[in-house]
Amino acid sequence: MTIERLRTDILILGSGGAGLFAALHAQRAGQDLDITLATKGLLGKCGCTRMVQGGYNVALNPGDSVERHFMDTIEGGKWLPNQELAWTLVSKAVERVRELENEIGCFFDRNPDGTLHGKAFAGQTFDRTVHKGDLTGIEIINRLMEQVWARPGVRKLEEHRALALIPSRDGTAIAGVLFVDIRKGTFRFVEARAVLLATGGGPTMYRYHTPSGDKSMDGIAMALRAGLPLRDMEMVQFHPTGLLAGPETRMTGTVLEEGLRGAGGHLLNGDMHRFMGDYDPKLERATRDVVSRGIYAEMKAGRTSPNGGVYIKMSHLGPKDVAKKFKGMVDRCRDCGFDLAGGLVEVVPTAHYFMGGLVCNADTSTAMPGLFVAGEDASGMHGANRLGGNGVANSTVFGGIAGDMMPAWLVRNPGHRTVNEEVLQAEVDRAQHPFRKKPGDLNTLREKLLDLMWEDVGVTRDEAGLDRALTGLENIEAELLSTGIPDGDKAFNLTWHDWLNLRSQCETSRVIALAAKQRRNSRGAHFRTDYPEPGDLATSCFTMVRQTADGLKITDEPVRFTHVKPGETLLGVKDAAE
Amino acid sequence: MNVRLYLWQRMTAAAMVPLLIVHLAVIFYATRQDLTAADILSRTRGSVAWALFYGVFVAAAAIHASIGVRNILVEWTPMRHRTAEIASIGFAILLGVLGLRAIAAVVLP
Amino acid sequence: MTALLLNHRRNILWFAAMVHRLSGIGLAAFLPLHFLVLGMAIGNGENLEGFLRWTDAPLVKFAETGLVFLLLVHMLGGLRLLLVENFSWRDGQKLMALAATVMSALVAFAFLIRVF
Amino acid sequence: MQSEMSVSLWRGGEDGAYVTYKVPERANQTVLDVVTWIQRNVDSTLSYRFACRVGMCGSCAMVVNGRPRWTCRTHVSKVAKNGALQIGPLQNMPIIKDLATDMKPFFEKWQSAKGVFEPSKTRHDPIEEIRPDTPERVAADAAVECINCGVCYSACDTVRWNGDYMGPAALNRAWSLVNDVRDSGQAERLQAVASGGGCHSCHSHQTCQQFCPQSLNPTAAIAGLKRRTVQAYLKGDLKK
Ligand SMILES: Cc1cc2nc3c(=O)[nH]c(=O)nc-3n(C[C@H](O)[C@H](O)[C@H](O)COP(=O)(O)OP(=O)(O)OC[C@H]3O[C@@H](n4cnc5c(N)ncnc54)[C@H](O)[C@@H]3O)c2cc1C
Ligand code: HEM
Ligand code: SF4
Ligand code: F3S
Ligand code: FES
Repeated sequence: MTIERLRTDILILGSGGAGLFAALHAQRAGQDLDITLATKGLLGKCGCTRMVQGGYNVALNPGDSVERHFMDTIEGGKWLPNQELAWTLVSKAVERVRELENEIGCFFDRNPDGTLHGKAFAGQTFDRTVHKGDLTGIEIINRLMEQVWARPGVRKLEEHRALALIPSRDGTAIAGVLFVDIRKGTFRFVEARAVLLATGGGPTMYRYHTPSGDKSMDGIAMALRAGLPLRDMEMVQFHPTGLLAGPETRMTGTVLEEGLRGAGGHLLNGDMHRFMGDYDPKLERATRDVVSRGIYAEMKAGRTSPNGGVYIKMSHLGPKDVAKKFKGMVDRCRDCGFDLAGGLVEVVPTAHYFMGGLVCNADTSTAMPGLFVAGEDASGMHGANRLGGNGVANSTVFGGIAGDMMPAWLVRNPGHRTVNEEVLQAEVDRAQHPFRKKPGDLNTLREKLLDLMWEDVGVTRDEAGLDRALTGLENIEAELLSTGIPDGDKAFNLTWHDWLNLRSQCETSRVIALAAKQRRNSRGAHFRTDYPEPGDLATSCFTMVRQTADGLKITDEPVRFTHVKPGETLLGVKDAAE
Repeated sequence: MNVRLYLWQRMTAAAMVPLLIVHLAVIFYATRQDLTAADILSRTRGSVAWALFYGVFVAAAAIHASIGVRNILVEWTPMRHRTAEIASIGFAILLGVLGLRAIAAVVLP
Repeated sequence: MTALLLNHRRNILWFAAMVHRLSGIGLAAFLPLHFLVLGMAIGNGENLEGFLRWTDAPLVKFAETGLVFLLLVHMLGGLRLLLVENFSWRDGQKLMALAATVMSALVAFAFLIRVF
Repeated sequence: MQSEMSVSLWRGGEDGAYVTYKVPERANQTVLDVVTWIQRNVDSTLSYRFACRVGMCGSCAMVVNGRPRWTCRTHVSKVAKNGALQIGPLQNMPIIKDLATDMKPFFEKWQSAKGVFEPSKTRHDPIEEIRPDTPERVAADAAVECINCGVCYSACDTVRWNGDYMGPAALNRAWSLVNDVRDSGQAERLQAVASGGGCHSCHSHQTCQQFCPQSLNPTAAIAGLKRRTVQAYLKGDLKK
């Protein structure tokens, strides 16, 4: 099969908050640079930034401070974050939100006096979450998307799936990225001097998950294959209330907002018992991970609703009031056939955000020269848990930094690099693997993976389950490699992409299970029933995994407390007392 | 369509509303059983007021309808914009000439 | 075969738009004829008189009724559009469109009774 | 026995055809789920587009039993007629394959309507204080939550008949910006939407407003533009 070739200076993968911001900043910084943005779906219409409901954390209010936001982030992350990255995140967020408002055109909600409104979000000591109603992501992405469309200088490759990072001939740096043009089913190699990986992670290998359907951990899988170190891979954040609509519907797993519990919604198990009291005195208002574990425990004990979850009940708050206060959510449920305001809706914990990803520096550079990373693909900002509202802050802050850094890096590193054609050819070959095999049952295989990850590498974990998972994953991957798809029309062939998605998910799932086995304590999103204690904070380590010639190598790396040590705070005495 | 054509079309439409109501009232009045041509003409002949009334009406209708026809030609026929424009101007002139001739016929003594 | 799917047209407001357009075309077609007839009055009243007698024919009366209807639906429908375009939004557009059509039909009917 | 419904899907490009499939009924099933079921179980080459699954990305719109809709948020029971569904690609956009269309013209027109914010400040300035109850803010807000799904564009016959027409979504966005007091590109924007193919080409068919899944009202937004451009024109602010 022929490969179409294209040359560019800067290549950006993904059109979420990170990718779009990088494109804008790169264009602004480097006048004559050729910039290409490639994305799996339509520009700005795929990925999770669009799905942000809650909002954007930023310390803009005079009563708040960057230090306070930082401490919330570190404590939320259970002292695992890379403090340099976390500091960059919270301090740069201030400028980024001003940029979003003043230059990009986002029109965030205001207080009656005209100042920016900050709402309360779980786990934070200040109401600092800036938002636009409960559709903040749509506002952010639509505005970014418009700005990028308005710049003809940015080449757009829509519905282009990145398949592999291709190194230079001497193996010292990145030389470009191989794609499949989804619409045509053909291969395209984009040779680039600098590449930004911003494909947005996305733990979609769980039976219940919230992220958009185009995300399948491709970026992290590609980086793993290219030999890059990954960290915090055991850290998968679950949202406690995903919609449970039964099998074979894409609605299942989609998120029911946090505010429902906050407003006084009750969770009932299959016996109609309000069970959260059995787990935490704060009942439904306990933190995400606690509520998720409570529900998961009820499910494991078999006290479930018909589809195997629990119920959320809002009707005692008055169906009319609920319908008014949570209009968007109630409408969405109604469209799908559920009565949230007046009836019972089945819910389950659902995989929401991936804290793990590429090891990177505060300037978004990685271990591979020329490769940069931003957004959910990058790791270290959140540690063991991401605060609600820090996700979109992360992608926009670091996407912008990447856009600033890449042109500067290009000045110091002129010229394209010679491509390693063998790797390129091997990757083209690899992508076509399923067409050479006898067509098989991909759906059952996917279900198998989703179930395995949910059961054994899910909300709570233990040694036996993780061992089971590691063997199971080997088998699933082997089975995948022998399962083909009909060798017909490759143009817009979603089944081919389902197969490729599954492969990325298998590769990354293995790392998640391995890292989860490595961490013998419980921090934030990672809970081991056999090691329920958080362990000593002062000697905290994070896990780091890389692919080597003889398999996955995992190590524990000590956290460096560059800004603040456990037990200390950056807040002044007065601040802290509040 | 652009703002200029739009404005003309909507202004003439608004202007025609009272004119048309009066006109319809006249028609109703005129459709009594025993109406003759002489009856009509006796009222209109030599009347500057009626001349003005119908003059404005004809002008408005010619402008309004020709812009409307232009839109329809553009949207419903393969005609190019330029051709549609010429056709609609032609239509406007036709309406104007016929209309003024009709007014002349009924008001000139 | 084409992928043409047009059920979005099955709604009152779309029909209202078409009634407006078709009545506009009807009027535009009729107007030159109307002027032509009036223009016959040039010189003497004879031609017109003959014409007016001809209009006594029932078929012609029906046609005239149709014209009154066209004028009215076009005017009332046009008024609705002018309201939509120039004043702040009000709901119940379907009702207004329906009312315009019904009213036009009623007046046209009254006209029909009168001319017979 | 499990009950089945009969689903016909558009297959191929512009000169394709409808093909009928049998799909098992489920209690919870959206139109997108039906399409997915066919791709997963009957014909692996079926093409369609979706991303978020919850009505936020506007990728999944298709024409279902003759009406454009967001398929991820449309329960089958709401639209099936006697257990039958006919699903086609969005109208007024080129078909790529099967149910997936090329939305490029839609976004190009968004740009020609100047549907992009023009800043008057920078990231170094404080965020402007704007009271939420000012009429401009209320108007900008009312039009802002568009997910660019193309449903209105597909349902508007003026778009179908007039290739130059920018369409409801693009103009709706322009209206939101016209009311944005922070924007510095107002003159150019009014000029753009007042030109041929702009707001004056809209005949207020109102199908856009009736079908917008976000309950936006492009008809009212376009009417606002018509008023605003006329004012500007009369004041002599528009170049002819
Ligand atoms: C339902 C939901 C609600 C959320 N709410 C909040 C919130 O309230 N506050 C908050 O801070 N965070 C929230 N988050 C998290 C937040 O959305 C993400 O952390 C953040 O948007 C990630 O941005 P990103 O740019 O890294 O990735 P994304 O926005 O996900 O974009 C990834 C992009 O990469 C593309 N891509 C993927 N694979 C490939 C490939 N192989 N080739 C080419 N392109 C590819 C995708 O198509 C997409 O364009 C929420 C997430 C979800 C799912
Ligand atoms: C009081 C009287 C009238 C009013 C209020 C009125 C109103 C309107 C309006 C608002 C439109 C614009 C529709 C659109 O394009 O969105 C229109 C179109 C039109 N009008 Fe009138 N009109 C009137 C009388 C007439 C007359 C007397 C004629 C014929 C001679 C006429 C012919 C047309 C035509 C041909 C169109 C174009 C229709 C279309 O594009 O759909 N109108 N009218
Ligand atoms: S205005 Fe409504 S229908 Fe049109 S694109 Fe936006 S959300 Fe979709
Ligand atoms: S449907 Fe079309 S004609 Fe105007 S009111 Fe809406 S854009
Ligand atoms: S899939 Fe995103 S709107 Fe339907």
